Amino acid sequence: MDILNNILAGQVPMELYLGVSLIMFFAGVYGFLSRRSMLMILISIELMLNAADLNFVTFNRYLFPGQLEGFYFALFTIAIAACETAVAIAIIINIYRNLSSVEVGNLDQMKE
Amino acid sequence: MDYSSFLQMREEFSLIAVLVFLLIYDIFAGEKALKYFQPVALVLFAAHTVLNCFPREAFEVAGGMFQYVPMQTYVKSILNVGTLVVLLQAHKFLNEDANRVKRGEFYFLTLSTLLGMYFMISSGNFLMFFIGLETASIPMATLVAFDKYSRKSAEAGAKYILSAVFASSISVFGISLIYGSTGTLYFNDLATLITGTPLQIMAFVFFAVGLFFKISLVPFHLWTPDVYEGAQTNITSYLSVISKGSAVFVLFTLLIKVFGNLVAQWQPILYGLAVISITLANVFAIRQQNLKRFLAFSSISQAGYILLAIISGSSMGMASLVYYVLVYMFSNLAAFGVLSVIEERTGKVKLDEYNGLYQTNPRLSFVMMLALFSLAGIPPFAGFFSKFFVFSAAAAQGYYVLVFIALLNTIISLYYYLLVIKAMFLNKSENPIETVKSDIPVKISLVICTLGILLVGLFSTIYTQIAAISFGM
Amino acid sequence: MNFLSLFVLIPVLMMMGLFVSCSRKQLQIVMTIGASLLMILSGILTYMYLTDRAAGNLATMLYTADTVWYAPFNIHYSVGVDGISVAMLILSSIIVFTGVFASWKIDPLPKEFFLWFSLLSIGVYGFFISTDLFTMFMYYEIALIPMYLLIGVWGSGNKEYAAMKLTLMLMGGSALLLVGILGIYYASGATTMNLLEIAKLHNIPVAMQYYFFPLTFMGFGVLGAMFPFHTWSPDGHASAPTAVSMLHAGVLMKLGGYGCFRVAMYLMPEAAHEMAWIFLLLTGISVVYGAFGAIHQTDLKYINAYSSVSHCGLVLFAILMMNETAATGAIMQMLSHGLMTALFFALIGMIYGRTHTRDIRLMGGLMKVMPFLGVSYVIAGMASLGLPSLSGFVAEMTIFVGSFQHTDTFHRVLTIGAVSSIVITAVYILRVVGKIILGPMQDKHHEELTDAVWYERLSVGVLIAAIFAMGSAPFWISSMLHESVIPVVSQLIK
Amino acid sequence: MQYTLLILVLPLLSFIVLGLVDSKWKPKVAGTIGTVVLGIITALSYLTAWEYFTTAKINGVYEKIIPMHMEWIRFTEFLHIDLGILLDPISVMMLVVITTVSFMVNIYSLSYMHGEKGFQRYYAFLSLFTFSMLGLVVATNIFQMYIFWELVGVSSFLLIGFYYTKPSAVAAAKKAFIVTRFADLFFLLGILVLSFYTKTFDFGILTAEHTTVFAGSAGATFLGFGVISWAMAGIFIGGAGKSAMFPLQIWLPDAMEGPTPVSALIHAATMVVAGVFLVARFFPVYYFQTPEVLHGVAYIGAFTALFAAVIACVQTDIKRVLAFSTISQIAFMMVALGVSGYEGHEGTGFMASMFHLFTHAMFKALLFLGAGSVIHAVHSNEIKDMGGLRKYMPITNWTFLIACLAIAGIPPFSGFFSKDEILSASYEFSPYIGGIMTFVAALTAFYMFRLYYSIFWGKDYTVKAAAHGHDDHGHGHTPHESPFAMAFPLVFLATVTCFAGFIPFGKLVSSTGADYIIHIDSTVAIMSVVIASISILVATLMYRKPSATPDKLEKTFKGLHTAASRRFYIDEVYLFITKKIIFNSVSRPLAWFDRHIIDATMDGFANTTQWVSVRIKGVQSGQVQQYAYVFLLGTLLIAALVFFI
Repeated sequence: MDILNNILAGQVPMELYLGVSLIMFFAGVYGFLSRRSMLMILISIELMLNAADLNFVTFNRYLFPGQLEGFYFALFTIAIAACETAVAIAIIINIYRNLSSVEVGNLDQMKE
Repeated sequence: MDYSSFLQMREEFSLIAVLVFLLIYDIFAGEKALKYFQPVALVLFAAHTVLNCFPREAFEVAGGMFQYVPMQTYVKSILNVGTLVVLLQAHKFLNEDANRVKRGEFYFLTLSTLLGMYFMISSGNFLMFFIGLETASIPMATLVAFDKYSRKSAEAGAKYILSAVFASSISVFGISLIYGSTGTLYFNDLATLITGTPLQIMAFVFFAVGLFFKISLVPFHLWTPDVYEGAQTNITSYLSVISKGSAVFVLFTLLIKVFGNLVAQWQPILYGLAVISITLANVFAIRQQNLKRFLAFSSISQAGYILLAIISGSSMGMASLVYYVLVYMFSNLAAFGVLSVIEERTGKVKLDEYNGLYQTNPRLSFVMMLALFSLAGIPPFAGFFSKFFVFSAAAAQGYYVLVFIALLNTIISLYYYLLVIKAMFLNKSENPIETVKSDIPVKISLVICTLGILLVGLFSTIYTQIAAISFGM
Repeated sequence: MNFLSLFVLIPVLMMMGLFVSCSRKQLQIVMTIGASLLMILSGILTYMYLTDRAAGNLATMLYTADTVWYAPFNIHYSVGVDGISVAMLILSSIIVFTGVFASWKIDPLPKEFFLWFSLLSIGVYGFFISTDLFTMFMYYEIALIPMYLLIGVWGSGNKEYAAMKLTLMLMGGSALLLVGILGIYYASGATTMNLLEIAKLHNIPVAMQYYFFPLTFMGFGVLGAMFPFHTWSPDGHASAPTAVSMLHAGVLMKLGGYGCFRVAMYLMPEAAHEMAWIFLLLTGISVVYGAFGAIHQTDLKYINAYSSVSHCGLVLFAILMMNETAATGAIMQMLSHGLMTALFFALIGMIYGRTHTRDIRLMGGLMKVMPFLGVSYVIAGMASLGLPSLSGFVAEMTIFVGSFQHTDTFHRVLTIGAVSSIVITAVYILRVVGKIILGPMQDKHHEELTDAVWYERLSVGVLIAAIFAMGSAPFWISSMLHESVIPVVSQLIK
Repeated sequence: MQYTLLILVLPLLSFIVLGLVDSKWKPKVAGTIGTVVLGIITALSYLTAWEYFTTAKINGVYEKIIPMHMEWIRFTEFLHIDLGILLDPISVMMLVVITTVSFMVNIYSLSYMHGEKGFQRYYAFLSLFTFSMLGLVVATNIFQMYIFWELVGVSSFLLIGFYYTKPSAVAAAKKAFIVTRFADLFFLLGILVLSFYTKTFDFGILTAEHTTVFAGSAGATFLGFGVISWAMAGIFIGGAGKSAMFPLQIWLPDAMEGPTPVSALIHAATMVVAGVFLVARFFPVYYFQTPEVLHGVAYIGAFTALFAAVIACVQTDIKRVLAFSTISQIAFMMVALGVSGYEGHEGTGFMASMFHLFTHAMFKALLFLGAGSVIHAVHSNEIKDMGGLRKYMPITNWTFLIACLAIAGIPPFSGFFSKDEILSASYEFSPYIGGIMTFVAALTAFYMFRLYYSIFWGKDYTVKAAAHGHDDHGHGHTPHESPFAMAFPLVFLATVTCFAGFIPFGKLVSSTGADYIIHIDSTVAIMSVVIASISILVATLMYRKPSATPDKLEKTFKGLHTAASRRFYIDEVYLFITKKIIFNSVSRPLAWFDRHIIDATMDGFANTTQWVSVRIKGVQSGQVQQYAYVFLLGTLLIAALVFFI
């Protein structure tokens, strides 16, 4: 109940943020492994990256309030994630042009 | 703040200058001037390579974000030479009608990845490292998917970007945990702050797999053969040599500089990875029919051998690693060069299509043979020396069993390299690959590689130079 | 530049010469000049060596030279010779010389053949002049690899399989060897790779020797066709082209024995003492096993290959006896086996070139149509079964007498076992001689065959002369070797 | 006496020259060279013998003289092979025997081998043989002897296989070589053991009367016998192989496939007695150190003598009969050595053995040359193709008869004297041995005369030849006396045989070197002469004229006859051992083992790798999600391992 009280009092403990980020991360992993559509997979990856960002921000805010490194890292990560997504979307479009589908299972021409 | 200290990042600025110039040239030059695009680009890059091959004093920029040690000059020079060779080999490919419009992009993207690697290598901070890593890998995905009309290329691109992003997100997650446990991202500070708490070990593992992915160690290697097969051959060779070469160097520096206190953890990890990488890749390789996949597995096992140098964790290991990368670059690029020439002209990449190659293309076969012998570690070619030094570095730390396992694996690897040689020299073919004419840039590239294979081992100065500064690592 | 390096330099120049020559005639000229130069060089070397020794030069190695190569690993390019190396160099020169003539009309791709052949000889010569572990190993491997192509392209029969098998098994041996060499280097304090200096330091911990001695010995033993690692030899030799069989069986297999002696035993004497019995058993088995194996074969080359297993087993066997006489005998056996097996392979190649079969059941009475080859074959056979006045006898007797001087009964009993191989040898040699050289003609088509031509006669003649010379005047070679094995053996006795 | 070196060098040179030029010179030239060289060295040998026996006696004892000596190869501080020439009574005696017989054979062959292909080669081989045999007898040390021992073996191989296109000749040559090689193995082992304990090869040291070199081996035993006994037994086996003692006799009858003069030289007169010579050379060692081995020699000799004599009675090939007779006679010499004492009268056996060696060499060579002459005439070896030849070949007839009488032990022919000494020595040793030897002597007389009558008497020749129509050579061909080159040696040897018995042999050759006075033991002499005469008589009755008695006897003792004519199945036993056991049960499985176990193991590594490679290809599925899955698993696994290990 302490936690709930704290939350209600506006004091969210760090562990909760970390828990959320962990759940986000593994949700992303799960999504990556189970989704058929490449777009969904991309979104799952975003989840994973965001989980990491959340970690950075949380750590910075709670443990090392005197510095900005975590915030900056999160910012850069967001930017890089955007680049990644852009490139990935471009490639997915290319896939769609070639295969008329974005199902990841269809990418099996090269194996063994 | 004195920004003039930034000017010390000479290699990076020089590369950016080349990059930007080529971008502008490509965009604004007229049809006539574009004819000279490739020669200009190559000359510029060659000039960049030559100008930046002299090591300087160690320094730090931006409060330790960027750290330079002389060894990096060698590594960067190796990457430069490798890139130059790849560009030379890609010359013909880029002159084709379908690709002519894209060649500006090709150069730009390639050099961007190289720039990313520069930063990755010289980074003194995880942020810098991460930016470098991503700069090196995102354009790489577009390069892999360069041929947009080819399904294979698209598939390879998708596989690469998805795997790469997956790996880097895990890696970033690991970095975040490191940050959380230490409160800093600067390598210099981390070295003492990382003390081996469980969280840090966990973080290290998460972080390290991102690099293992880059180096393509088993079991993080599965993307490698597919991507190598799907990508255009010159890009594959770039991927296999330059990308991998920079990553192993970074792995080594990070393990020593940052995770030095976790040595008890990472040595067994690398031990296991080396064993299974070498073995599994070799076992996979013996069955490959497509030469590009074949070389992919071969490069995975080569990465395993490089781990032997890393595992030693000594300055001797560092020197042999850099040397190994150098030799590996020459050998692998020679092999890929021949491959690309033949694929370019005839579209043949299958092992049995290479039957009787010696009859029609004696010189190419000869270069290929040298390359394969060098990869297999046969004297007097350079590969023998590099392997010996790597083994020696591991043996110096008492890893005799590991060396022994690696050596037993050289037998398997020799077997599959000989399969190719057998196809070229021994087997007879009804319709062998016709005699192909290679253009001058390719010839130059192959000559460079051949000279490298033949001379790097015999002239000890190169190694001694490397070894001389590896102490200041 | 030490003049010993000429032994490596001349083949390199030969390779260059071959590279630019464009007709068979030019190739032949280049090879002849090169091979003759090597012969002359080894002659001069022998003369100088003997005069210097006679003048009282007591250094372990003569004409040493030392150039730093890879300083961080203490790798030097260091050369030097003692009696053993001199003997081996003579052997190599003779066999290279005769090999050139035996492959005078090699077809197809003569240029490539001679190129690889020269590379092979670089490895061989380099190995024997080196005193540095690294360069030794390097030359060792240089000598292995050309084999693949030489057998694969110019061989006969199941050549691809044989070539692959030979190469891979020998690489397996060199894998063991490399671990051994690294072990020696680091266990001795990582200060030098020079054989002599490591021997002088004599500081490899005994516990380490127990690991590295068997590795090194086995590594070289594979090349010396030690049981049970001999199976590359029959297939490989059977498939190889004539000159390659000659060089391989004649010289390359000697690298194994030489290495075992020079590296394994010399540097790790304590372990050698303790573990010798294991290898003695294995090599003892080789000796008898190879001989019995040869009885049953029907392919000429297989017979000879198994016989090589037996004879080379004797080399290792004698080395392990660890006394001066046996060791001297071992080196002499290397020489003698090198010469006679080269002669055998040369003759088999020539016979095969005429009859197009090596199956002894399909041949007979060849003496009638090719007396020169027939007589030479008989001489080779007689040398092999140890006829006095031919080289085999002196070598084997030195080994037997030496081995039997061992004070331990176990060793003497083993020696008795090894001695018994001389009977089995007689059986299979005479079986072959009786079958193909003597007896009635088996195949009507063989009636038209012709005898050897001049280059074949030259090749065979030189080998026979060498065999006779060694067999009838063994004293100088024996004493030359004897004083050279003393440093190694005294290390062992200590 | 430096010139003795020439005795060795000349035949060697002759071999090299003749061998190298081979068929480039005319046969006649080659033959002449060979013969002349032999003539020269025969003269030199006689000179040597003369000089030695006249000058070498010091204090009544013949000294050993070593005119030539050099170190050939050094093994250890003590052990080294020397090449040298050792002259003592027995070696000088052997020089004379060898050169004489060899010279005769050379002359004989000029005609006998006339027109044969490879005539030059034949003379080259003869020279080689002579060289080797001479080297053997003058050896100064045991290893030199072994060297020439082997060379003798190989020249025997070459000469037996002279008709190399004939499979039986090749097989015989092979057999001879391998059997003697097998025996030589024991010889070599014996040398090794001996030298290990005595640290010397030198005859001078080993056979000195009061030598101390055996002190080191005192007490060293192996399986209940002293090591020196084993060594000397091994050396004896070597000798037994060359001298065709039971059970190593099997090669000698087959060796008759060689040209007949070769049989006369090598397989009757010289090489086969090398074993006897060897035992004689080592006699002091045998006698003082290992008397039990010496007795073994006697027993084996006695058995062999009997065994061979029985077989000789039923053989139908004249050369085989002579071969078995040779075995039997050599066994006589062995027995004599085996029963011999050392000094004075005790040493009868030794002297008798040497004496018999000498006389036997002469008359056996004569017999063989005579047989050759017959074969030359009728082109067949079989008794049944002959008969009544005395009319056509008087010289051969008479010389053959003299030899037969000599071997049967009828005085005054040489065989009588030597055989009589052997018998009396045997009786002194043991009456049983003596009895056996007497019986053998009787058998000898019987089978020799069986042979003699079958060839020269019995049915008339031409009838048989006609009946035997398919024989191309024999048909319609009248046998005639041999030409001079063949007749001369016959006459010469016959002369020697007639008078050799009167040589004061005991004065020249004895176990100690001191004089030994031969005195004929009259009881033994008379008994043996009587028995021999009876045997001859029986043979005369049975074979002089065609009669049914032999057939009847053959039927009565069918089993024995068959067994004897099949040589008591010893060959079959050997064949069984070599073919069935060595070849089929050892070598074949070994080859199989090599191919299917050892080799397959090596291949197995390769195949396993291939198999694994195929099995795990599913890992590389092409599905990027699966890759990520493996990636994740790998990460977690590493994490887990780092924490838990």
